[in-house]
Amino acid sequence: MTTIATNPIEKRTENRSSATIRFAGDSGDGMQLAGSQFTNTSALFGNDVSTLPEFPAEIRAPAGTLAGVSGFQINFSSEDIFTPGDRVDALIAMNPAALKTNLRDLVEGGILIVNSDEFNIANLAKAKYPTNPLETDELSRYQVYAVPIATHTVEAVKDLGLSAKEAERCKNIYSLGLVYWLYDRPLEATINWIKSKFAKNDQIAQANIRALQAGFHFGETAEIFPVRFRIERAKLPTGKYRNITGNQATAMGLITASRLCGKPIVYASYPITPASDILHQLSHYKHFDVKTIQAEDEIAAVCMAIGASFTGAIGVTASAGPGIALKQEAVGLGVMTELPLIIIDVQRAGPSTGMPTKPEQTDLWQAMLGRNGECPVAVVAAASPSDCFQTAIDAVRIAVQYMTPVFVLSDGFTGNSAEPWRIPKAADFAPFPVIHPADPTVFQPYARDERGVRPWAIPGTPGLEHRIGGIEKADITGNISYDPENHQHMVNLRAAKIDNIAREIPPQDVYGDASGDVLLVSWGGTFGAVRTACDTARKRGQRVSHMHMRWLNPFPSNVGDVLKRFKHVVICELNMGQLQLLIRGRFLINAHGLHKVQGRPFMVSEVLAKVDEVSRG
Amino acid sequence: MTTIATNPIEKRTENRSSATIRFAGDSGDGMQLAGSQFTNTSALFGNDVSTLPEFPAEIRAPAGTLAGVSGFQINFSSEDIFTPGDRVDALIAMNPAALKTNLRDLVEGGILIVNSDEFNIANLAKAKYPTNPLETDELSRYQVYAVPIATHTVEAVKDLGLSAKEAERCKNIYSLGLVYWLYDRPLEATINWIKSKFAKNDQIAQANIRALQAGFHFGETAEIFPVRFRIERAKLPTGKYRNITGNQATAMGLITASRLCGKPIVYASYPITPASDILHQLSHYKHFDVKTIQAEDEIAAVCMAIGASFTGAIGVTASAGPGIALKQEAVGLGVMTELPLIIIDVQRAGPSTGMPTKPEQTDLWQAMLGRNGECPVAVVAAASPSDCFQTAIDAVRIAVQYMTPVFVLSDGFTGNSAEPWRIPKAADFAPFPVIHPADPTVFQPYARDERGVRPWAIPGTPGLEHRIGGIEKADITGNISYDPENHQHMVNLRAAKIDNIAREIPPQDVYGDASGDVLLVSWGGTFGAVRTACDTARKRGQRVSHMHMRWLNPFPSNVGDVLKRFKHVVICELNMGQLQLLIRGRFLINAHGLHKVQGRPFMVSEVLAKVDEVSRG
Amino acid sequence: MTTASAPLTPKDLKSDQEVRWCPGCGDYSILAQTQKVLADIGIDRANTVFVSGIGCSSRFPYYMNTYGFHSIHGRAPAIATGVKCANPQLDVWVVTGDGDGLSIGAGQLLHAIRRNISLKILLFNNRIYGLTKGQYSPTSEQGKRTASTPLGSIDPPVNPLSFALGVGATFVGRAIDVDIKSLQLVLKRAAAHRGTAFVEIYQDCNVYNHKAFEFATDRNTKEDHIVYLEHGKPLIFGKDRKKGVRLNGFTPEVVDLAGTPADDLLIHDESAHSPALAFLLAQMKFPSMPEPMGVLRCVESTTYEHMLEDQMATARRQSGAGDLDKLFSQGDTWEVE
Amino acid sequence: MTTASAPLTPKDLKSDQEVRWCPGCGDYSILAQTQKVLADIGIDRANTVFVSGIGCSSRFPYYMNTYGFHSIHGRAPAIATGVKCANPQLDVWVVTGDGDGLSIGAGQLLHAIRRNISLKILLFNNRIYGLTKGQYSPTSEQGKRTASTPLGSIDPPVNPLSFALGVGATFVGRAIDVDIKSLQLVLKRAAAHRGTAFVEIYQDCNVYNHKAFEFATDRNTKEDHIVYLEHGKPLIFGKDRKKGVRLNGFTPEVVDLAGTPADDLLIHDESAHSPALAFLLAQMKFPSMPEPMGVLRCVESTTYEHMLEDQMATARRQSGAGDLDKLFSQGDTWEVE
Ligand SMILES: Cc1ncc(C[n+]2csc(CCOP(=O)(O)OP(=O)(O)O)c2C)c(N)n1
Ligand SMILES: Cc1ncc(C[n+]2csc(CCOP(=O)(O)OP(=O)(O)O)c2C)c(N)n1
Ligand code: SF4
Ligand code: SF4
Ligand SMILES: [Mg+2]
Ligand SMILES: [Mg+2]
Repeated sequence: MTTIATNPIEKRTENRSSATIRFAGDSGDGMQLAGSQFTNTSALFGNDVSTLPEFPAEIRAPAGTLAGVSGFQINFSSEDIFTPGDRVDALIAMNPAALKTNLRDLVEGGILIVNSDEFNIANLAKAKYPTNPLETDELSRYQVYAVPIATHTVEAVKDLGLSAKEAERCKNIYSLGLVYWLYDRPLEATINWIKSKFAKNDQIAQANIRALQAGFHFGETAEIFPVRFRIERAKLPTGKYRNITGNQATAMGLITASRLCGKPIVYASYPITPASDILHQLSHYKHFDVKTIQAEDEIAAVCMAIGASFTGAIGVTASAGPGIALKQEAVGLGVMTELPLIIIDVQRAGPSTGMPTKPEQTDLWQAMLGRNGECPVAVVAAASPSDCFQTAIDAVRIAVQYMTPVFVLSDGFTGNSAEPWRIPKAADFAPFPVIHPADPTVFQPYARDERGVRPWAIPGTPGLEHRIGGIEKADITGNISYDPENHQHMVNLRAAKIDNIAREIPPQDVYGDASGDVLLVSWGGTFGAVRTACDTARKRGQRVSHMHMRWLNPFPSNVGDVLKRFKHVVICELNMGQLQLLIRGRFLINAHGLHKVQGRPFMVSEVLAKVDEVSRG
Repeated sequence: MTTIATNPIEKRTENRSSATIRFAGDSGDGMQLAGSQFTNTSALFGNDVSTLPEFPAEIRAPAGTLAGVSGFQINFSSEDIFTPGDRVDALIAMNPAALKTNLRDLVEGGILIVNSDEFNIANLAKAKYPTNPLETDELSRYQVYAVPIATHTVEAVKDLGLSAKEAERCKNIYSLGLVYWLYDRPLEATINWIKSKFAKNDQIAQANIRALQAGFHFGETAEIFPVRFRIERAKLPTGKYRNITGNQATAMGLITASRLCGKPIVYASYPITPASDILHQLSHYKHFDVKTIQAEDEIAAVCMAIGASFTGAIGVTASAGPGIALKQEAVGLGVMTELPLIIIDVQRAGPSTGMPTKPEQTDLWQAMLGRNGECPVAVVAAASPSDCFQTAIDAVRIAVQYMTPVFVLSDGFTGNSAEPWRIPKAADFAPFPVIHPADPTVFQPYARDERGVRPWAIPGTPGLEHRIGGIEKADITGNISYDPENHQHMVNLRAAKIDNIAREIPPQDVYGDASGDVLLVSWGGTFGAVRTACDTARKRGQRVSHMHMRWLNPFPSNVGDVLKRFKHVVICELNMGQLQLLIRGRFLINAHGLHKVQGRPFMVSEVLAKVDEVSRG
Repeated sequence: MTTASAPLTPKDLKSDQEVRWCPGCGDYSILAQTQKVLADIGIDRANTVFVSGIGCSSRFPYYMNTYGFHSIHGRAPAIATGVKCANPQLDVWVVTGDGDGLSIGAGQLLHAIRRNISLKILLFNNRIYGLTKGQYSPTSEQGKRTASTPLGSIDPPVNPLSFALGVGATFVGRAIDVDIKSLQLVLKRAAAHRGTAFVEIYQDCNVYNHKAFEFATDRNTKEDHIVYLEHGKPLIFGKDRKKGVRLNGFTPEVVDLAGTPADDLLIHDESAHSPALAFLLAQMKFPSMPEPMGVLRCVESTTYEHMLEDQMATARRQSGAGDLDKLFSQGDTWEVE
Repeated sequence: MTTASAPLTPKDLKSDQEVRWCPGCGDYSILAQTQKVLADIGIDRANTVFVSGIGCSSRFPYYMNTYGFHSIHGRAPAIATGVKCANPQLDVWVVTGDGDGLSIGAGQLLHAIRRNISLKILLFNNRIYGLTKGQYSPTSEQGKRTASTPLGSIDPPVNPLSFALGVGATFVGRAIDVDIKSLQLVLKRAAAHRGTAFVEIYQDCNVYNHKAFEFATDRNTKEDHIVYLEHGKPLIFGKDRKKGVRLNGFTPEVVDLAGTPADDLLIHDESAHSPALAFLLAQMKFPSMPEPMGVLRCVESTTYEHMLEDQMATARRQSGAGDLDKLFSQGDTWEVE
């Protein structure tokens, strides 16, 4: 194994089109911070960037344990990228536990920087290492750099008068500096960030800056790294950019939609991982006419949203799997009363409590089919963090224009990871103003327009007083009705209304050729891995195309046609075949499935392997 | 139109193989009672019998209104029958509202007996009749007998000293007597019933007996009915019989299952139409070791059942659509903790509150697919009221043998209507005793046997102390685990366990030929109409067979083979295609659907029409 | 409260829907009194919303010619909270039952009350589940034999008023369906209250629990069994107003006015700082004590909707009306050229 | 309560699972005291079940070497009710949090308490949602700034003890995570109670709501801010036990013992017939009053499980052990030959 070499080694800089690195350490080690700084710096530098943060399930698992490891992976590139990368080219492991849980994702021959200070007996035991891996040959397949990061850090800041603890806390910034050197990144952005973040504590600010520089200089001078790498700027569309997480984008999309239709948002929800952040975000935007209510539970939350919608606001609620289950009875009320309502499901691994911090796409059935009675709603899914923005706008538009609950499917990965977002201009979005009825002489609560949509008459309007509820309604009048034919008629009308939404959404597009050997189908957050796999396969000469489905209900009207033009169809989803069943049942084609429920996104290689498998036949 | 003829008419008795009649009146008129007496008498007489009670949605809708009409339909026959009949041969309408809401179900030329006393202006107005239909020709297509039933009744009992109100109350029994005459039934059973029912009030008993006889004699002597009908005894399997409703049968099935496996029942539920009766029934059987708890809501109910199952009882809960929706989060907990749990869904018309008193089969998706995460459970459906008995036993057996939640699907029609049940002998059922583990040296909470089932270790057992919960479990140990591969493994194990149940259930059988033109597929309460239609079609010479599916999850292993042997497959369900989607998606066959959501069972004629439609191509 | 200009009659508040309770149901009287009171105070129909859950009582909104929402079982307080938050100008009433409000909906009721959001919540307590045909409810007396409890129920009942006081209600009242005068009075007071007003109404379900409140409605005896509360007045009751309630330590007891100095009697104070007095009154139960009717508690406290609007205004004041372009550009940004 | 023969040590009650609360979390102390108390009273591990919902506090069962069920959010009281009904011999403990128990689970908690089923319910009140990273909870003080309320929360808090008393609790206690002696005492009393025992435990969440209870834990000042209740004893507190609580009408007030006759002080009566005194104590809040610690209320009343078993026995006595063949043949039957 390699330890710090004392012999000078000649330095080279190699160009790469992209690299994937991961910071991993104890949850107290500040890995999320190091990761986001690296992300920002790379984005500012001009790379395309995609990230994957991984948190431990516990708030503060005991230091040094396997359960307490926190990680942050960044894929940065000179080309368009859609995933945070399958495996990492460089891993920074701040302690034995981080090494243990992350090593398997390091490519063979990859760079492994470990904080050797932490490889003591106590920590090795906590990580369940019987022997010190730095002292055996178990790491021989990697380029291992054992750096006493803590010692170096403390050394670097020693004359600033910090306590030992405070000094050591800068070690994440030291390792960031080291990795900046390794990938030839400028320090400037992070230095500025440190200055503003610790504006009130110059001592700490100085310490962090020193640590950053020390790390960088160690790379430069210690002469242990034979090469450094350069990833050039990507050719991205011009414009102003920022990083955005999916949950932020959802919040902003809701606010934008509210402006576009001229109706305020009432957002009621009950905290739950990984959806809580949308509530946190929105609670800052009261000046955008957003009222946020932290409800006593999910049932109350969705009911508050329904009450608000009845009153002319856009009622929105969000949760994850178990909380969505609780909302379903009330979603049914939304269907029967035909009110606009947005239900956001930031999916996580289930069943039951499952693995709350891990993403999955296992709530599609629940969203589409999980209610009593014939109870159709519109369902749309976000493809990426930034896509959550447009998805939220689309959902609100359909909800108010079709007077229907709309499910928005996101997931823990899409919701929490960040990607660069080209900042749009507010003026570029087409408004979709809502008009409430006001004329009592022609008003009927359940009369319908040509799209099958009933009027949204709201309390406060003189002369339109009316009553709605969850019992079957008579057509036109909306009075209670137990009439058999009326019930069939109303079930049909509600179904037809949802089907009509297909008129409003763009036809399904296909990436690649319109026909071929393999059609890869994705929905929601699996977009990135599947798109990347499609690109790779096409470069290899395979006749592969990609159909990413944004609307899951209704399907765009041409989906059946698209499917028929391919020899093989593979539906890639982080579940055991939920969209697959719907597509097979609807179109009677033998669609294959690529399934995974491991609380992690697809790897591109997994998709490619499946392409090869079905192509072989 | 026909009124009471004064000219004597020659009387004939005609033989019929079956007849369908309906008593309809105000909900205060005692129609349910008349109907059940007619049922009992016919069953005792030896006919096969099938009934359809229909209640108004309101507890006591205002007298005389359309909303207040209550009906009871009886199909009785000298042959095996499976449905209460599509349309009625004779309708007894006690007031204008009853006439209005029931007339369309009377066959052309059918017998219509109306209580002319109630056809006054006030009642006609309440029934929204602009003119008295007895005085126009709107009833000309029927044999109308306008009988002043109330007057006759009061007259018949006048010397017994009853109040006018009390006297008039016997009018349902008078009409029963009249119909007894019409169908040549003995009075004896009803007289005995009256005597025991009013044992404490001889005056009322006498009055009812007199009314019964007066009705009968009116038929005999008034010489207005040209014919009466005789329906001979059916050739039923020998044995002792009783009438049973689906909800009664479910209750008894649960009790029987409890005995067979040697575990007590803890039944926790929250009242809801049409499931409450199971709670009512079971609350009488404490001496069978059944504990019933009326919970504060559905969530508490299912959680109490889960707690009881953890403790070694059979936890059972029941509800209808909206309540089942509320239980889903906890059902997921049952799946994750792999505990036996029975969830009974007595389906009613939805979505939302829908039409609570009306049956539907629209909760199949909810039961199979309506939870967060990959969350499979076993699903079984009862074909008829008496079949609820065996269904409950099967559900409990699978639940304890496979340590899994089992959904039992019934519906408002199956649950509330009655049919004759050949009383089994307790000794005829095979026990399936449960053995709890006791040996601490080999115990692992999530170790599995060859069927993939974990042990049911219960509190109170020394040395087996362990903890379970809703977070993903590590294989074997059952400890909390966030390991990616473990999660995939556990999802697979849970799915495989449910699939393994297919080993335990009989292969799918087919009624009729094993191949042919049309395979009619039914599940749950649509059995009867489909079986009858199949018989009829076969008699007509059509190559039609019938596959009734008892297990919806897992499917019996040969279902795919069966389906492939028919040119056309028609899935008949009281929904808009729920099983249809599952079958199409699984087997990729172009299964047609016969769909109906009108809060009513299929009519045989509807099924036959569909057979003709698909046969034509 | 919003008031309209045209004088309103109870008839104006009747919707076109046929009332479908059982003949003799106590709900009829409550409906009539509500229509009377709301007409009297001259509400604006367009600005009034009735929200209910599920149960016989919850059919109420259909019969009111205002906006109405017959929602799902137990959730009316949450729906109504959404309505009120979306438009605080509206007068929002909630109608619930003892099952709807205290069984499945207890969580929602609790949180509406503790938020002190201006909903007027009427809980029709008939001590039974009416709509589902007569199972015992959370307010049914222990030992009640019903369809689901042939041997008698075993759960001790919940006292709705104690519950409401326990979770911080700012207005708590009680009335009886057929006691028209006091029912009107309590409804009027509830309508005027800012914050959550919680009113329990004893209601006769004449099909499944007839005469559950006979002690409080029987002409001959009722005056001995209930005491009308008046703020600042001593608790005096009985046919000839010859009985009073006095405190013995923490235990209220009935005394004969003849032998008791007037000062000894318990004086009602609906606006006491602590809810302890109201709590003690709420605990008085027939037959040992007369049951209190009227307003047990009424205190001023900032309402939820007021604070919500206040925060909205503050945010607007501090940050100006939100600017989307600014929002989009928050945080670190960079240009790609 | 079931007791085992072998003497038990707290260590016997530790499971093999790593404890995963944040370092410094108050939950550690509660766990240790629970293990100590249960060892002291010599429970039978095999007959003991801990049930919890979801939250940091709800991880508790994993660390107890007894039977345990970490269920779903808010529903532990219902799961535990199922456990206790299925086997009344078991000692059943419920661990819940202020969010788990008073927010999503308020309905279940209410009904467990009102049933008086023998569950020992420990509500770890840290006045915050810990597990979901620090949103305000139903017990958070108004105006609390959290992740979800940057301008401060606007809901008035629920007082868990008043709530429990309002719905008829037969045992209500309060203790503090780090106040080992009184915590042990309350736990012991709860363990011994027949019926539902409800215990609120002030718990420090040192990550999201550190020092929320400093007033009650700070060595220097705590004795002036809390009063330990003792049955039959006057309420005396303060560093030198020089202060007392006296009633002024219905309002409790703090007095200097020096100037007050001993008889004037409020005497604690945990078994008072009426819960009004306990309610009044529960309302005493820092800073105006010392907060009561210990047992506020403890009265005997028939338990739910007792009545349930009683009905089971009665049914068996009256009808004999059920006979399936008889059951099948109930009602009208007929023979087909
Ligand atoms: C989720 C759900 N569970 C159960 C029911 C059935 N249900 C309707 S009303 C009711 C109770 C009614 O009692 P209460 O609230 O006291 O009203 P009342 O009919 O007595 O006025 C029940 C259990 C339902 N409609 N929805
Ligand atoms: C149905 C459901 N909704 C929401 C959550 C998310 N959740 C888990 S714990 C919790 C609140 C925890 O607060 P508390 O009960 O006070 O426990 P603490 O963590 O403070 O000990 C929430 C909202 C969940 N797990 N399930
Ligand atoms: S059942 Fe009772 S509460 Fe319901 S309408 Fe009839 S009388 Fe009223
Ligand atoms: S977040 Fe708070 S309550 Fe949760 S473990 Fe950490 S310190 Fe304890
Ligand atoms: Mg009621
Ligand atoms: Mg908490």
